[in-house]
Amino acid sequence: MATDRYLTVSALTRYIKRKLEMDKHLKEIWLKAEISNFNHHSRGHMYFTLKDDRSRIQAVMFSGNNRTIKFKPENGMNVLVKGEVSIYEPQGQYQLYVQTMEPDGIGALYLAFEQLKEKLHREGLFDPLQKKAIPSYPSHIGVVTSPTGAAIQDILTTIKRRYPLVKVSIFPVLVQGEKAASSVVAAIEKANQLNLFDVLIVGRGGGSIEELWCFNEEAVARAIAKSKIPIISAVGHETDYTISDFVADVRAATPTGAAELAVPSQTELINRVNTLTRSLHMVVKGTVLEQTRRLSQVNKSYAFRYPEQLLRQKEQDLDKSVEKLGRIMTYFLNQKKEGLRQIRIRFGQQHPQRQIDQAKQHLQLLYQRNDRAMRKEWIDKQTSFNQVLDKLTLLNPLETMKRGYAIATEKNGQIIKSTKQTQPGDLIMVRLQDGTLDCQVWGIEEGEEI
Amino acid sequence: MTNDHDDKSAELSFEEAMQQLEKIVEKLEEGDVPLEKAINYYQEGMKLSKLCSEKLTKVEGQMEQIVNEQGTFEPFIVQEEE
Amino acid sequence: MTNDHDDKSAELSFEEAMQQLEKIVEKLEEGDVPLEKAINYYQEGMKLSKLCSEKLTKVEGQMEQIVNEQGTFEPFIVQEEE
Amino acid sequence: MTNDHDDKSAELSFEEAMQQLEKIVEKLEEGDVPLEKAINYYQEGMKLSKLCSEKLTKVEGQMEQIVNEQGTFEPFIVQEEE
Amino acid sequence: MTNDHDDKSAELSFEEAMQQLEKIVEKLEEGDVPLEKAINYYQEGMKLSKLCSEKLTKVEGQMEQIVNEQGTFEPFIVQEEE
Amino acid sequence: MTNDHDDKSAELSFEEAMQQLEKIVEKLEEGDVPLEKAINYYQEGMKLSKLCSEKLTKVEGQMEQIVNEQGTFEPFIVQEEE
Amino acid sequence: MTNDHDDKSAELSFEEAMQQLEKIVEKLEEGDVPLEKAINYYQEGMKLSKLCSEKLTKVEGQMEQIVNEQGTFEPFIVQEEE
Repeated sequence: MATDRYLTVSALTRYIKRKLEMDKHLKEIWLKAEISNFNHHSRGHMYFTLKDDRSRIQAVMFSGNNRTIKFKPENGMNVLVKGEVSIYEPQGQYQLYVQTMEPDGIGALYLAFEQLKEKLHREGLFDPLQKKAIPSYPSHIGVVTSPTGAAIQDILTTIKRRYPLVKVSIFPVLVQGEKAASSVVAAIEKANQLNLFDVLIVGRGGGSIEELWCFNEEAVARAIAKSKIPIISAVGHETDYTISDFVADVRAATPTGAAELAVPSQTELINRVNTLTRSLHMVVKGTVLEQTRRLSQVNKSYAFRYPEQLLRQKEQDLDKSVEKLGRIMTYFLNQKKEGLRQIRIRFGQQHPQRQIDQAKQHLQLLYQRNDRAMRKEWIDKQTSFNQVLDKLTLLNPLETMKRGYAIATEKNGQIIKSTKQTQPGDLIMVRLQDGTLDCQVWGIEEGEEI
Repeated sequence: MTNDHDDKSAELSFEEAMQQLEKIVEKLEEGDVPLEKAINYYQEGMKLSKLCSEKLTKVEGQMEQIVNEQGTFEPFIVQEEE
Repeated sequence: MTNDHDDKSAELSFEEAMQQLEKIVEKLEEGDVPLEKAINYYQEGMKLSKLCSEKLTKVEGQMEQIVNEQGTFEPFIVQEEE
Repeated sequence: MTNDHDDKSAELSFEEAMQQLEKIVEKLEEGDVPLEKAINYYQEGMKLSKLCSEKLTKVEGQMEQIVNEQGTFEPFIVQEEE
Repeated sequence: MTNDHDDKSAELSFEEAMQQLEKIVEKLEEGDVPLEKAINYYQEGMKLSKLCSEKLTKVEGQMEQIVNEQGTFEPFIVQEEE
Repeated sequence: MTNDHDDKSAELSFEEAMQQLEKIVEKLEEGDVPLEKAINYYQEGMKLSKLCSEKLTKVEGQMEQIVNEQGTFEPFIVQEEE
Repeated sequence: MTNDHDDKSAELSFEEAMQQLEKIVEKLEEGDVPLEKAINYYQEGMKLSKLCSEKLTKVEGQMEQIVNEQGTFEPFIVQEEE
């Protein structure tokens, strides 16, 4: 229930809208204002702000209305508009719904200016590539301006001061008013016909936009563009440009500036010549000096000044090689010698004398053994022989005869053991100790047997 | 030769002489000029310098002229501003 | 032969002579130049150095002469005007 | 035979002779050279070293001569200016 | 016979002689060499040793001779300059 | 017969002769050798020992001769070098 | 008969003779030998002993002869060495 007292925002907005729509004044408003925040929407509607020094209002001009306007609204443009004020509900914003729009008075000239500028620009008359160079040292200058007034005097004074070498011819023209444009065009054409000038200065002193207007005329612009002579434009103030300024080959802010651009300064020229001459001298002298230094550098080079150096290295190399050769060869020989010496030591240790001596000793021993063994053998045999001989001697059966026994034998050697073996008259042998007796038996005496 | 050269130089305008001098100095400043050429340039440059110098100092009092509608010249007297 | 050689050298510009000279010196400084070549290089180098030296002296003389011919070298003293 | 050998050696440059000499030294350093070959190498090496020495002496003489010939020219050394 | 032998030995190089000598020494060192053989070995060894020695002496002499022959060239003493 | 024997012995080496001698001596030393055999052995042993002795004498002679022949050999002295 | 016997004995070696002799001595020692036989034995023994004696003497002579024959060689007197 308590909420019944509260409105919705939409309700409030709608209420305000109704209130505004009931006001007849707001239904048909005429405004003089400047455009800003201009936005030509892609769907054709124009949205912008209209303002004066203190206030602003949002405005919209629907495509159905803006299709008929003869200029292109732009920011900063002063315009006269007719429309009604209403509310744009979604944002709760009041705005002016514009129905017609015209440029304001001064805004019309500006517009014409901009539009011509745009046109000529598109034609290429401002093309920097088309611009002719201003000669550095002109000998004859044409000045298209009013023969009276400060401008011509400024120009002449400046030229005289800077470059008295140049000739100046003046084309007196009207620089304001209806006939101004044709007068300027004619002068430019005449100057071109005369074909005497290195450069033209075209212009006048400053003034209001209306006073300067002839320099915004298309005819003047085209005459300037057509001119074979390079043209310096010198119109108005430093801040304002005219169409002529854009078309001219060079734009000077003031007539004095134009004169300065048209001619060099004699002082500067003298300085320039001096500078060039000095540079010439310095550069050439520098070249000579540099080359001298370069040569000197080369001459100073070690290899060049002390050519013996080239040899010294080689001499040292050679010495080294020779020395090395000698050293290596000596070393080589010594190694061979050492090898030989070593083997000789070993060889010396193998001297056969020792072998010989050993053999000798061995031989002597064998010799001695041989001799000894033989002698022993012989002595042994001798001894055993002696023993046997002794025994034999002892067993000698004839030994008893030494005591006087005798052995009688028959002539045939038969031992006579019995008397009966003999008869007297027999010849018998009787062996004694030291010989045998030849005997004859004389008688026999028989005895007792022993 | 000197005469020849002088004559030829005499035909040069101040502008041409200056330009030639500048070109010579430029070339020399660019470096890389062979020594023998450099001395030739030097000689040429010195001559041009003299020429320019003479032309600059020899000021002729030029008069301003008015070109009238017929395209003829009349001496110009500065009119006081109206 | 000396004449022959001189003639040939006479055709060399200063720069060419210098370049040859510098190359020779470089080679000599690098070391490693075969002995027989080294002596040739050296001889050639001496000749080139002499040639260059003469050319420089000649150019210096020419410069002096040109300056003398043109009289004062500094063309004019700028009159302070402004 | 000596002439023969000299002629053949005469064709060698100093560097070639030095190289051969070094090779010989290397071979001897390697050791495995038969004694009789070694002495031949040595002889060859000594000959080469003599050759080199003579070449050096000759070049030294040439150099001296060149210096004497050019003697008067005395290559200038720039007076330090800057 | 001596000549015969010398000739035959003359054909041996130093190294071959050394090798043979070494073989002989080895055999002798092994022992067990019959006396007559030992004496032959010894004799052979003596000959080889003498041969080697002579060869060395000869080569030494050659070296000296070579040095003396080249002697005149007397390797320069580098002049102290630097 | 002596010759015959000598020839036959000549074929014996010193070592073989010594071996035979040793055998003979051993046999004799064993005893029980028939007298005639013993004397033969003895004779043989004496002959062998004479042979050996001669061989030794000969060998010694050879040694002397070798030493005398090679006598000069006197081992060299390695030169101090490094 | 002597010859006969000698011949027969000549065929006996010293050792055979000694054996026979010893046998005879043994027989004689046995005693039972009739005188005649004993005398025979004895005679036989005497013969044998004479033979042995002669052999011994002969061998002695041979020994002497051998020594003398070989005598010239006179085995060295070993130099006392070790």
